[in-house]
Order: sequence, then C-alpha cells, then structure tokens
Amino acid sequence: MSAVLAATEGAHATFPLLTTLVVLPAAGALVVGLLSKRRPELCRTVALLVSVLTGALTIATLVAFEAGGAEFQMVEQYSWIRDLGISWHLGVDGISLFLLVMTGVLFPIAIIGAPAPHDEKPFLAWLLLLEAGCLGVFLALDLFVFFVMFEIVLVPMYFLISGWGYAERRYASMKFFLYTMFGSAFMLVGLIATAVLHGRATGQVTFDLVTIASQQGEIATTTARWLFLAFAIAFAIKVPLFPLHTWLPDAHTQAPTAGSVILAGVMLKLGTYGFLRFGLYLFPEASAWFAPAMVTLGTVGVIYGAVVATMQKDLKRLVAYSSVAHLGFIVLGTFSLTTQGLEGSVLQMVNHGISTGALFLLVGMISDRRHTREIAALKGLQKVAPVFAGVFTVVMMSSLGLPGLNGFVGEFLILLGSFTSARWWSVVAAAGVILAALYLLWAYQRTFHGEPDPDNEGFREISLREGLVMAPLLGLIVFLGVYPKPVLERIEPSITALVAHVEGNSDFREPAVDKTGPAARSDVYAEAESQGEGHGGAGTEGEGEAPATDGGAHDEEGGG
Amino acid sequence: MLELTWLIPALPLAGFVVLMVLGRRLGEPLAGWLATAAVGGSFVASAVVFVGMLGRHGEERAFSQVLFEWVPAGGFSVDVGFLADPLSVTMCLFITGIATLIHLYAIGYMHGDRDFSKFFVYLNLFVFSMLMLVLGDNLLVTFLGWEGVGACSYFLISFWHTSDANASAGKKAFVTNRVGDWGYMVAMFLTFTALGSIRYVDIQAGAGGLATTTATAITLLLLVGAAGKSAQLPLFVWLPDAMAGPTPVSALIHAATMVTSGVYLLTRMNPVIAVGSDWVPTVIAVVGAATALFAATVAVAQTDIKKVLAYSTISQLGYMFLAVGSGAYVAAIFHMVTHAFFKALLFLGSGSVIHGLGDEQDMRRMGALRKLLPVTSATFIVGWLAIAGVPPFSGFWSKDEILLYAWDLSPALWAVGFVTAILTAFYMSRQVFLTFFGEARWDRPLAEAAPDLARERGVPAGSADGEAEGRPDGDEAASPTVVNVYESGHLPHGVGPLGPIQPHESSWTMTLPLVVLAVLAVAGGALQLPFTSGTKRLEHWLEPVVAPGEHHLAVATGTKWALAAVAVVGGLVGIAAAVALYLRRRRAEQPAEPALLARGWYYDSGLAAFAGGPGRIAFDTLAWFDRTVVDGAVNGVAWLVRGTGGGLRRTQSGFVRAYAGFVAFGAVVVVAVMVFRGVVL
Amino acid sequence: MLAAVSSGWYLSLGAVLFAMGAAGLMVRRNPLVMFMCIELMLNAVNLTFVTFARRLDDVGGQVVVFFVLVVAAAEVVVGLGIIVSILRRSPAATADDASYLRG
Amino acid sequence: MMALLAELQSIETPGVAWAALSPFLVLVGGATLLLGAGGLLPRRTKVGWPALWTVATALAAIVAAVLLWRDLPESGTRTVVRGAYAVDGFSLFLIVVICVGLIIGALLTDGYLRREDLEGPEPSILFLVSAAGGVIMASAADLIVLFLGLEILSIAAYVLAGLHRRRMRSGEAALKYFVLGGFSSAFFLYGIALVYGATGTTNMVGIAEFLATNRLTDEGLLLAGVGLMLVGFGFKVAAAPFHAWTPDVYQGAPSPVVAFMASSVKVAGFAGMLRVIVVTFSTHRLDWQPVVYGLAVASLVVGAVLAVVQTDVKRMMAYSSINHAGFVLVAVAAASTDGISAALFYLATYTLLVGGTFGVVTVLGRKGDGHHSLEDYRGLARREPLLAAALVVFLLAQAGTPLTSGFLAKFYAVSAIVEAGSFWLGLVAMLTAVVSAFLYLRIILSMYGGPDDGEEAGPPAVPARRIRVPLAAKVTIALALMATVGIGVVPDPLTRTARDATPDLVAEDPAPSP
Repeated sequence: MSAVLAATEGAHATFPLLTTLVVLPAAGALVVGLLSKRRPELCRTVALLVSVLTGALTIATLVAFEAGGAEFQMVEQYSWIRDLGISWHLGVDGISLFLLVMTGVLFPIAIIGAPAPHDEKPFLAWLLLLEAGCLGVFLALDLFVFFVMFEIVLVPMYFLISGWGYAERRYASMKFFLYTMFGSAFMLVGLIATAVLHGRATGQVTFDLVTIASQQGEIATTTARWLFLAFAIAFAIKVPLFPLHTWLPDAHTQAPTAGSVILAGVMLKLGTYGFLRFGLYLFPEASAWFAPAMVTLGTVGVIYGAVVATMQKDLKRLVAYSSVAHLGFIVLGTFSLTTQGLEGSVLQMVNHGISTGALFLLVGMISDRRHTREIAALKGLQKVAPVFAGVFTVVMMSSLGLPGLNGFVGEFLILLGSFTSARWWSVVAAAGVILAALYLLWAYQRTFHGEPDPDNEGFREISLREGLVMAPLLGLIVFLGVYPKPVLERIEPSITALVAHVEGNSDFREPAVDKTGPAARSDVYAEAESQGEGHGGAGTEGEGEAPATDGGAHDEEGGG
Repeated sequence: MLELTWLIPALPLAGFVVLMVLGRRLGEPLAGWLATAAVGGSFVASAVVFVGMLGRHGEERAFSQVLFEWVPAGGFSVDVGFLADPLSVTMCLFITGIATLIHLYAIGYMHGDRDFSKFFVYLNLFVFSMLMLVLGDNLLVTFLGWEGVGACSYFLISFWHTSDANASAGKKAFVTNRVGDWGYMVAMFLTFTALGSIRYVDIQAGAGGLATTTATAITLLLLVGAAGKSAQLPLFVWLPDAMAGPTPVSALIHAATMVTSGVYLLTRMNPVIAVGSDWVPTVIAVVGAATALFAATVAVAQTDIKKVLAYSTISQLGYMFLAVGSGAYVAAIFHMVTHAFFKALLFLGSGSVIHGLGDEQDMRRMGALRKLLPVTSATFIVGWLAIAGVPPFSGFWSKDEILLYAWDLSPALWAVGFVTAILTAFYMSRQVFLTFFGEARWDRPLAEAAPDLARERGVPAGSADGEAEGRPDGDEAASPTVVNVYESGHLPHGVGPLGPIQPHESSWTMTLPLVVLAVLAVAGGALQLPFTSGTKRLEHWLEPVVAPGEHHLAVATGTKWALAAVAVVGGLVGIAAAVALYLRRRRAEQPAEPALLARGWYYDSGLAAFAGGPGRIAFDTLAWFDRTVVDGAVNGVAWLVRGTGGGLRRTQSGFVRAYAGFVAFGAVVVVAVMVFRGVVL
Repeated sequence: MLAAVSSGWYLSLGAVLFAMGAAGLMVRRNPLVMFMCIELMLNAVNLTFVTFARRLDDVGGQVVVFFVLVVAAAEVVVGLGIIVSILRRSPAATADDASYLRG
Repeated sequence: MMALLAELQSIETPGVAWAALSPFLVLVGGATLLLGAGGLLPRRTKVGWPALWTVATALAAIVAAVLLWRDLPESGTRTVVRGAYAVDGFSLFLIVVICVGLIIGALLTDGYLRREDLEGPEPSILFLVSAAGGVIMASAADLIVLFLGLEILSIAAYVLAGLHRRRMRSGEAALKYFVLGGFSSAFFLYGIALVYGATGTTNMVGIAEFLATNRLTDEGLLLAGVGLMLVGFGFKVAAAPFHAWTPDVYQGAPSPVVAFMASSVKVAGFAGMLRVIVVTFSTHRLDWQPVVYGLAVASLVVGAVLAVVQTDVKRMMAYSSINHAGFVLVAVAAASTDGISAALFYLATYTLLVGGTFGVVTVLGRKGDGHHSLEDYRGLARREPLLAAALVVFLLAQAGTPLTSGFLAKFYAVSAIVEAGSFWLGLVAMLTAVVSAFLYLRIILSMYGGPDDGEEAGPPAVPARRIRVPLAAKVTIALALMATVGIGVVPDPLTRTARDATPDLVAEDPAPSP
C-alpha cells in the first residue's frame, strides 16, 4: 500500500500538523473544563486562544497544501487497533481542504460572535470539543476513525442544544441525537461489513479508506450497492436530505446562536462530505447506480425546502429550511458526477457555511435584541438600524445566489454540471433560484421594511464587536464571489481524479462537453489501484474505452 | 485607446466603493457630485473608446479585454472580460451619457432626502452593473450585470422602504425578474453543453454548427429572460409598480437602460436566433406586438403621470421586440436609443412636475402648468412629439423603420404596430393636455379640486383644512399609509398633498438635463436616416455585429413612403382625438376612461388573486404536509416505541408466579424449537 | 421376582413430577408450598439421573444425586430464611402480596 | 470430585493441582477466615475491615490468576481434578473480571452499609463466596461442577439481594430472585440430566469427544437438554424471556449488590454459556444458534423498548442491562472465536461500566436507598457537577458513544456477528441501541436539561445539602471512569488479551501419580 508507506514516512518526517488540528481543540476543551467556572473571562480567553490557534493551523494547512496535487497530502498514519487493521490515518486533499479552513474560521467567529447566555465554561468546552470532532471527520482517512468522529460530534451539539437552547430544546436535542444516531446505526453495520467483506476477499482485514477504495471490485457489485445504501442513510440524515430533514428545523430553531452557526455551517457538511468521500470514492459503481435517485432527492429538496421556507413564521426556522434547499443543491451537484457539479458542490459547501453561518449570527443578534424570532413581531428594522440591514442584505443576496457574491458561483457550477448529466433535474432545480428570492426577500420585507412599530423603535444598531465578527464573513462572501479561482484550482485536481475514479469503476461516463476532455486528467487513485486489482489503468489515461473495459469487467466479476 | 475599455465600468465601481465607505460623511450634495463625476468620467472613457474604434474598420472593431479568470472548472472556464464592439460601445455611450444627466438631475430631485448619499451609492452600482451587462464578453459576465441591475432596481424601487407599497413593488420586481433569469440560466447551460463555451466570440463562430432544435430552445429561453427584464407579456407586471421608486430611477432604470437589456441580449445572440427554426423570430415579434398594443391600451386610462409613462415604456419595448422579431436589429437598437432619449426626457419632466407639485403624481390634480413650469413643459412637449412619431423628431424615424420591417414580415403585425402608434399619440397627448393645459386643479384643496381622487385616497371631503398648519401636506390623519413618511423628504408613491399646492419650476440641475435630452430627442433621428445608404450610419456601424441575423428588406421605395405617410397620419389622428376629448371637454373630473383599461385588463390583479389564493394555499398545504406527514412519521415512530413499551410493561405484573410462567413458557418454546426445528424444517 | 419396568417409565415419571412441580409453583400462592414445588422438581431430576445411571450403568449419575440433595438442603436454609423474614413482617403474606415492584 | 467418589473402592486420591485452583482457593479461604474473624471484630469500626479484606482477597485471587496466565504458554491449557476444572486463558480472564466486579461491589457496599447502619462482615463473606462460585462456573469443565458453581454463586446472591433487612422491597426482591432462581436452576439441572442421558457423561471434554465421534440416532434428548441448559443460563444473564425478575430485583436490591449482580453474576452466567453451549456443543451449532438468535433479539428489543417508559433509574438500568445482555448474546450467536473474544471484551468493559454507574447511583440513592426516580436527578448538574459528569460518561458509554469502552464493546459484538454473516442481527442490535440511547439521554437531560418549560417554578429535587461521597465510592467511580475512557481510547491491550483468552477443551494432563 503505497499510501501507507507515504503516510508513515510523511508522519515521521514532518510535524504532525493534522493530528495537532484534532488534538489541539480537544485539549483546549479539557483545559477549559478544568478551569474554575467562577472565572468565565479566563475560560473565554483560553477558548478563544485555542480556537484562533486552530484556525491559524488550518490556514497553515492551506498554505502548506500544494495546489495541483490530487492525492492526499500531509498524510499521517499510526496504528490504532492492529488486529482489525484500524489506524489513525489522516490526510487532506482538495475536497477537504477548504472545509477544514471554513471550520477553522467559523469556530472563533461563533465563539466571539455568539457568547453563551449563561454557564460560559461548559459552553466553550463543548464548542471546542465539537471543533475537534468536525476537523476529525474532514481529516479521517480510516473508516473507523471517520465513524468515531462522525458520532462524537453529536455529544457536544446535544449538550449545546439541550443546555443553552430555547423553550423546546429538550425535544429538539433528543430528536437531533436519536435521528442522527439512527442513521449512524446503518452506517456502522455497513462500515463493518465493508471492512469484513474486503478483508475476506483480500485475506487481510483493514479499515483503511484509501486501501479499500483503491481495490475496487473486491466486493460484489450488488453487495456494494447495499453497503452504499447503509452509508447513504446516515449521510442523508446528516445532510439532511428530503424526506429525512425534519430534525433540522427543530434543532436549528432551538439551538443557541453559536450552535446554529456551527450546525448549519459545519455539521451539515459532514453529510455532504461523507457522500463525496464514502459514497463516490468508496463505492463509485454504487454511487453511479444510485445517482438518479439521489439527484431526484436533491432536486426535490431544493424546491420543497424553498416552498416550506416561504411559509415559515419563525425567522430561524425559515433559514433552517433554506438550508434544506441549499443542501439539496449540493447533493444534486455531487451526484451529477461531473467535474463542474462536484467542484460546485464542494465550493457550495464552503459558501453555505459562510453565508448561512452569517445569516444565523444575524438572526441571533435580532433575537438577542428583540427576544423573539417571530417575523410578525419584527417590522421596519431598516429604518432604525440601516447598517445592520445593509449587512443582512449582503448576506441575504449571497444566500439567494446573486452573481458577484459567493453563493452564485457554487450554485451556477452545480446547475451547469448537473445540466450536462441530469438535464431536467437541473432545469427544475434552477427554478429553486426563483423561490429563494421569494422567501428571502419576503422575509426581509416583513422584517426590515415598513414603519417600525414601538417595539422595534429601540432596535440597537450593529455594535462594533458584531461588526468585527461579520467583517471577515462579508469579506469572504465578496472575495469568493469575485475571485473563486484560487479555491477552485485547488479543488479541481481531486475532483477530476474522483470523477475518473467513478468512471473507471462504473459504466458512468461524464458527458464530454469540456474541450480539455478526460485525456488531460491525472488520476491519482491510479497508483493505488495498480497495487490493487491490477486495473491500474483505470483512469491514468482515462480515454473512453480503458475505463469502459475494466469497468465492465468489474460488473461481471461483481455480479457473479 | 480601446485598452481603456476596462475604465468604463471601473469608474462607477470606484464611485460606488468610495460612496459606500464615506458617502454619509460627504453628505449632500457632495456625494451626488462625486457620483455624477464618476459616471461622467465613464462617459468620457466610452467616448474615447468609441473614437478609437472609429479609427479601425469593419471586422477589427471587435476588441476583447480579459481582466482575470473568473470561474474555471474542468472544461468550463469563463473570464471577467470585456468585449468592446460597435454594439456594446453604442450601449455604453447612451447609457453613460443619459446616466450622467440623470445623476445630475437626481442631485436636485433627491435634495433633502435623508438617504441622499445612499441613493447615489445604488445609482453608481447600477451603472456599473449595467455596463458589465453590455460590456461582458460572455454570457456569464452579462448575467452578472443582468442580476446586478435587477438587484439595484430592487434596492431603488424600495428606496423609500418605510411604505409597504414600495417594499412590495421592489420585491415583485426582483422575483419577476428572477423568473426571467431562470430562462437565461438554462439558456446559458444549453449553450455551454452545445458549444463548450459561452463567450460571445465562440458563440458567433460556432452558432452555425448548432442543431436547429438547440438554437430554437436557446432562443426561446433567452426570450423568457428578456421578457422578464424588458417587461414583456406575460412578465411585465413589475414595471408599473416599479414606479414607486424615485423618478430619476424610473427614468434611468425603468425607461432608458435596464429594461432595454432584453433587447440587447437578443441582439447580441442574433447569430443563434438566425440558426433556430424560422417560426421563432415570429414568436418574438408577436410577443412584442401584443405587448405594445396591450400596454398602449392600458396607458390610455392611467391617471398617474408616471403610470402612463410606465405603460408607454412597456409599449415601446414591445416595438423593439417586434423589431428584433422582424430581424430589424439595427432598428431595434435605433429605437432603443431614441426611446432612451425621449422617454428619459418625459420621465424627468414628469419628475420635475411632481417635484414642483410637492410630490403630487395624479394628473387629476394638475392642469395648466404650462406657464408655471416653462422649461419643463417646453421640453416635455418635445418629448411628446417625439414619441408621438411626429416628423422630424427622433421617434418618428425609429418607429417608422420598425413598422417597415414589421410590414415586411407580415402586414398583420404592421397593423398592430400602427394601431399602437395611434394609441401612443393619443395617450401622450392626453397626458400633456391634462398636465400642462386645461384648467388648474391644484389651487384648491384636494377634496374640492378632485373629489373622486380624494375619495380614492380616503380623505373625507372637507377635511382639507390642512393648510392651516402651513405645510401643505400637514394633515397626517389623512391616510394610515402615510403616517410620518413626510420626514423622508418625499411622499411615497400614490400619496399627495391635501391642501392647495404652489407649483414651482425646478432648479437648474434638474432643468439642464431636460434641455439636453430635448435636443437629443429632436436630433436623435440623425443616427439613422432612411434616405441614402450613406445616412444609415447606425446600420453601417452595427453591421459586423448584427450581420448574421439582420433581415434584408425587399420593399419598394414607394411602399416605404406610403407606410411613412400613413404612420404620420395615424399619429395626427391620435393627437386630434386627444384634443377633442381632453381639451374641448371641460369636465375632466369625470373619468372618460373605461375601468377595464384603467385596471390594466385586470391582468395584474388577477395574478395577485391567484398568488394570494390558490398559490398561497398550495404553499401552505406543503408546509402542513411537512409538519404533519413527514415530521409526523418521525414522531409516529417514537410514539409507536413508547406505546409498545407501555403495552409490554403490563406483563411486568410483579407477581412471582407470572414470572415463573414466563420462564416455563420460554423453556417450552426453546425446547420445542431445539427439538422440532430439525423435524419441521 | 420383580416385574421388569422399562427405564422409559421412570423417565416419564420424572418428567411428570418435574412438570407437576413447575405447575405447582405457578398455581400455588403460599411461598412455602412454592418452595416445596422447587424441591419436587429437583427430586424429579434426581430420579431422572438415577434412571440414566442405571441405564448407562455408570455410577456417576447416582453420585450426582448426593450433590443435588446437598444443594437442595442449602437452598432450604436460605429460602426459609428469606421466607420467614417476609412472613415475620406480614404473617398472612402470600407470594402475590410481594408485588410492590412491578412495571 | 465425582470421579473421585467413583473411585472409592481403590483408595487412591486423584492428584489435585492446588496451584491450578489457587484463585478459587484464595477466595474461599478469604471467606472462611473472614467468617471466623467476623465474630471477633467490633461491628462498627472506623475503617471498613471486611471490605478491605475482601478487596485484598480479590486482588490476591487476581494475582494468582495472572500468574497462572503467565505460565500458560509452557504449562499449556489443561483440565485438572479428573477433568472437572479447566485452566485456560478463558477461565483466567473471566476470573479476573469476576474479581474486579467483586472489588467494585465490596467497595460500594462498605459506604452503603455505613449509611444504612448495617455494618458487619456478612455481606463481604457472601460476596466472596458468591464470587468463588462464579470462579467455579468460569472454569468448570464438568456440568455438575458447573451446577455447583451456579448454586454457590446464586445462593449467596439471594441473600445479598435481601441484605437490607428493614426494607420491604429488599425482602421482596430477595424472594423473587430466590424463587425464580431455584425454579430456573431446576430447569438447568434437568437439562444436565438429559444431556447426561444422551451422552453418558457430564464431563464436557467427554461430551465433546462423544459428539465428535458418535452420531446420535435420535438427538431429541440431547437437544432438549441443551435447550433447558440455555434456559438456565438465560435466566442468570437476564436474557428475555427469562428476564422478568431483573427489573424487580435490581430495583429492590441494595444498589451495590445490583452492581455485583449486573457484573460478576452476569459474567459467570455467560462464562458457563460460552463454555458449554458454544464450545462443548459446537458440533450442534446449527441447532442452538437460532435459539440464541431469538434470545438475543428478544433481549435487545425488550431491554430497549421497556426501558423507554420507566421513571426509576435503577429500573432503567435493569432494562438496559437486559439490552446489554442482548448484545453479548449477539456475540455468542456468532459462534466463532471472534464472537467469544467479543463477548469477553464486552463483559470486561461492561463490568467496569455498570460498576461505575451503580457507584454513582448508590451514592445518589442517599439514606434509605430510595431516591432513584428521574425527578430526584433533576438539576443534579448544578448541585453535584462531578458526580453528574461521571454519570454522563458512564451513560454515554453504555449508549455506545465512540472513544468509550462501551462503543468498542458494541463494535466488536456487531463485527463478530457481521463476520458470521448475519448483517440484520447487527442492524437490529444497533437500532435497539438507538432506542435505549433515549433513556440514557433522558437521565442526562434531567440532570443537565435544566427545568422543563412551565416547571420553572418547581424547586430542585436534590436538596442544597451536598451528598456525602464515601472515599471507597470515590475510588471506585474514578477507577471505573478511567477504565471506561482509557479502554475507549487505547483498546489494543484488552482486545489482544480477550483474543488470547479463547477457551479450548483438552483432556487432563498426565496426573502426578504418587
């Protein structure tokens, strides 16, 4: 396994940056937990320090990451449970890189921007633990490690919601935890089955993602489809994908602001990221096979989420449903299985994190000031707080995908990509753009326009601290909208490789609209594959037929 | 010199940024001057580019300039790049030119508004977006501008956001536009999948190779987009409401520039249209003609001075679509330019009137203003003659050419256009007479002057002793919608002072643009005179761009003259009718207009009724479905588990003997299974 | 001269006794009687053991019986202790009275 | 020993490998000594001598077991005392686990007795004896010895359940446990009888060899026997449908005793089940596997679903322990080496888990051992942050949250069954885990969730007076906590040990002839 070799050597040669990324916040959480609860300001400073440091480290990762490489970089691998071939295997590639950075950026912002209403110490500790978990998910290259991280994040979020949430928090937190755990149950079984079956085929059990993924065809095609389904259920719940989305509005509405920000900004991405990493990469054939269904669900989500959002009376709930719509876009792009679609959805994950995160921060500020999120109770805020309204407008515009702001680029690429492979779904989904304008502008009108009534007369203008919190987000919103190239060019190699991987292992072929064509692709999973079932050619020269032939070969061998 | 192209949008952008940062500090009027300067600068830049382009000839007149790569993804890649060619430069020239004038005008018009600087922030942003729209060298950059102008119009329509009417109008505009944008986006995707690029040069080059069906689809989708932006049937509904915005906005965005971008887009994509099925252009033409006629009929019955102009705009845009449909791209652009001149002029004129009357917009409250607003009235009359198609004013030439092409396509379309022309002349004359001639209806309190209007505004007759408070608009109890909106410096749309009004001519910043535009409205026709090929300057100028799609007339010169003459006569008939109805008749209070037309054929209200009725119900149903069915299922599971638990719980009776029973029972079952499994199975 | 009785009969008898014991435990409410039922079951098993021991002629089976008796004795001691401690609190207690713990 | 009696006519005693029996002997010896000394010591002492003594004895037993484990490689796994008593990794591993459970029980009991003024050596003695019985069960290689072990274990446990003389419930619990225990062991014994009848021996090695060599014409007798033995085991490990006693007894019995019952007694039960059913009757796997499947599913479902509607924490724990038993049964159902080691891992971790949990529960019970309703736990996080935090960790571990021992236990169990090819059982197990997660979260919620909507006014159930946490309890909880998290993060050592500790049946090694 070249991957492993590279890993170990990498791990020994250099400073274990990625491990630090996971350990540091966890340690921070521990430290905060040990501090005295009578000194909240100390807790705050420590927590802030840790989160900022972590953020800095993610930036460092971004810097250290060399663009143009599709393979996993800065890989670290240490054995964990030897008998089961489970190892602490971390790595970052174009897909996870920016999710990492986004996480690193969002957490400090959440900590500064949305302080705990009470009991700061545990609040901060939980937040840091949450950060460790989220980063772990994005970094994990081992099925077991991934699952551990994927599950562990539930606990802090559960406590954040149940401990600092609003009136219905108990119901919401319970629903959130159990619903997600329900999905994880399927994933765990699927995950074990994957490892076991792969082990049975190769005679050596391992939970290593790269190894299993690169040795396609060890698991019979039909079985692989079942396994994909098991994973898909977990991810679909996390995303959340219609019709498994109903935990989201409750969780969002009841969670404290910081919770909502992280929930929307980071945790929903665990699902979409999972689809990329453990759907397309681990089960390419099954992903291609299920793509129509997934694309349909995504499209339904887009329209459904938007329509339901329009009718919400609670501002936070509305934003929550808008997330359902946005995530629908991301799923659509992912399972369009085209370079544009996939790049778009990765970018859109980041964009959604920023925009919706910002949106929740703003809604949080509103409900802090007015102690209500009822749209009906708000009116004419623009008159009393024009700057606040301005900030809100920018974020709103980015959320409804106005060109020049970040939201548009991702959405556009997704629709473009899906248009090439799933035309009619894309056409329908594009209509979601109309609805987005409808529900957001309507909400904005009811909230900010009009003549403020007495209750809203005293609405406080945005404060300096709040301004400083929003500034970086606004900056990113504009920057990513105007100049997404640096992001895209780092994402692209991994995506093209992934598409080639899917093509190499299924009879799916990316519609060849693009002039550069498959020939230009450099497939990195290929080396690994050459070790594997000797269909190394899979994508190296991904000309039409090479993948076609051995893709077919797999189906036979798998089907039999 | 063409290298300066980037400067054209850059200057307004700079203005926007500067104003956004320290607009409030600059305050009035400095912010306004800065904005005007920015746009003026970009006009100069356009002029420079234009001159530079004149220096070249024919095919070298297409100059593209790439700033940076915007969205690279796999095989797809678009740059932020500009395409300076005759078409875009023409657009730039009249956009920046008119924009400069309107900025200048706005300094006067927005005087005293609490958001004075913000207004110019939006205005500059709009100009920037508009220039991106016309200069973009690919569909995506154009789309950037396309959506940008939409957003700006949203901001500006709901500029006086404290009144819900304005807010809704803005929202309506944006959402309706989005419907069009959907068409635009899909068209973009289709173009990409078909050609592998969305750069105009590639499209122009590759269009020939397109499959007919693809081209047809693209065209129709683009038509949807254009119809949204340019307020054509069936998506025009937002434009009349858009009049809620400040008048300069109406003049700039909703008359001169933004609304014409649909026409621009279709002209830009004419190579593709040319490839599509031959019935497609006809569809465009029909849409245009229908819109033109429809809007004209409605304009006839409006009493709001701006509403008339709004419907008139829609109608004129219909002409342009008719032109595009008949393959008369040059004529379309020609009319776009002349229309920009005289319609901007008319809007600004009406604005000046409104300004002079303390925000009164209803013509039933006007009349006999000729003396009091000399400049305004004079220029307004010029505009009137221009749009009425009276030679030699610019409107005559452009409209005449369109009708000519329409005739060549099908006499029926020409007929529609002709009738529209008559109506145009009629309603414009009506507006002029009601506003500037006849008897004064502003020197008395509202209740006496225009009882029906007073009734509409819910002002009880006699409550008009507002003038006692000195401020003519002192009576705040008048209408609940008006509660303390006065401090904004302007009354929201549809609200007017209740007491008598003292009309006054506007400041020079407002009248100067009027004069300039008046001159242009008169002379604009010179761009394209049908006499000799030498006088068809615009045609030669645009030749390289529109060549693929341009239709070549096969009409005898005699016919041309005949048609022109008929058109002129038609115009005069319209004016005459107006004279008869509105100058001779004294009793203008009694509305002579059928309610059907006044209400715009109930199209808008019907739409609203649908959206508010079935539409809303459908949405609510889905929300209900989400709550009860989807989420209900989840909670149902939980309920089921609890229920089962509660049921099983009863078995835990607490009696040892019962427990022993379980054990014994279990034992029997286990043994039975063990022993008989082999036997049974 | 004894009539030969096949071991099957003894086994059946054992089974029947065992079943009676079990049934008794389930129908009788007096803790002492229930307790006797358990003893009955154990002895039924003893009978079975002995029978098998005879059939296999292996002394082991018979030896088991002694162990079982010892165990039974031990159970008696503890069982009586518990029962008595309960009866002391409420003399007329039946097994069914001890049902505070339920649900 | 029965073999010994069988040899009476020729006076030659079989070699008794005292060393091999050392753990058992240590425990019994400890019990006897304590019994003797108990009378001499004053009942009320500052230091809890009996508890200390118990712990010491248990530690000694552990040491003995470890020493045996050490020289297993050379001495090899073997049976001693005429094949009645097996010494192999399996038995030694479980002996250690049982002794750990014993230590936990003893430490918790000390504080408990002081609180309830019930001081005295008796409980410790009973614990030691019961544990000794467990040790026998773990290493019995003869069905009769197994039965004896079972009875020694149980009879002591019956008494322990009724330890709290003044509490009616304690008595009721004891009665129920006793009656049903006797009832089920009768079944168990009958099973042994039938197997004996079918195979002609009660020695497991003998049985295995017999079944391996002979082919029975009519297996009815044998299978019925195995079935009845399953009933006996099922009762001891509290598997549905033989679980009915569990909630009542757990609720009524003194909390520390429950800790012991849930750990050591369960362990002993599974020890027997694994050795007898899985190993001895491995030839008839196809016959008993479906039954174990059934028991597993039933336990999983009953344990999860019934727990949801409970309001008494101890009762909840009882049901959750049924659910856990279900998980171990899943591992058993796998009927593979992996399955056995998974079961061992599960038992080991669960012992510590449940020990810690009941440690906290005991302390929270407060005088009278009666404050166990959810209401009593409300707002605990404010009053007793540390106790609450500890309980949270234990509960989350039981729910199977990663990075705790509980997760790995479930993980191994499911892997085993998946490897054995039945994904659906694994899925069912995990789904019931979700359901039972609800009740753990419910407890956590009542401690942390703060006041419900509306009940803001209600005064916190836990009084301002801080709860006294005896040192012993502190130590227990702390150790359990460390183990739970430690194993969760670094499972390798325990995993490997559990892997090496697989049982095997070997005939007696050449007895030392005089």
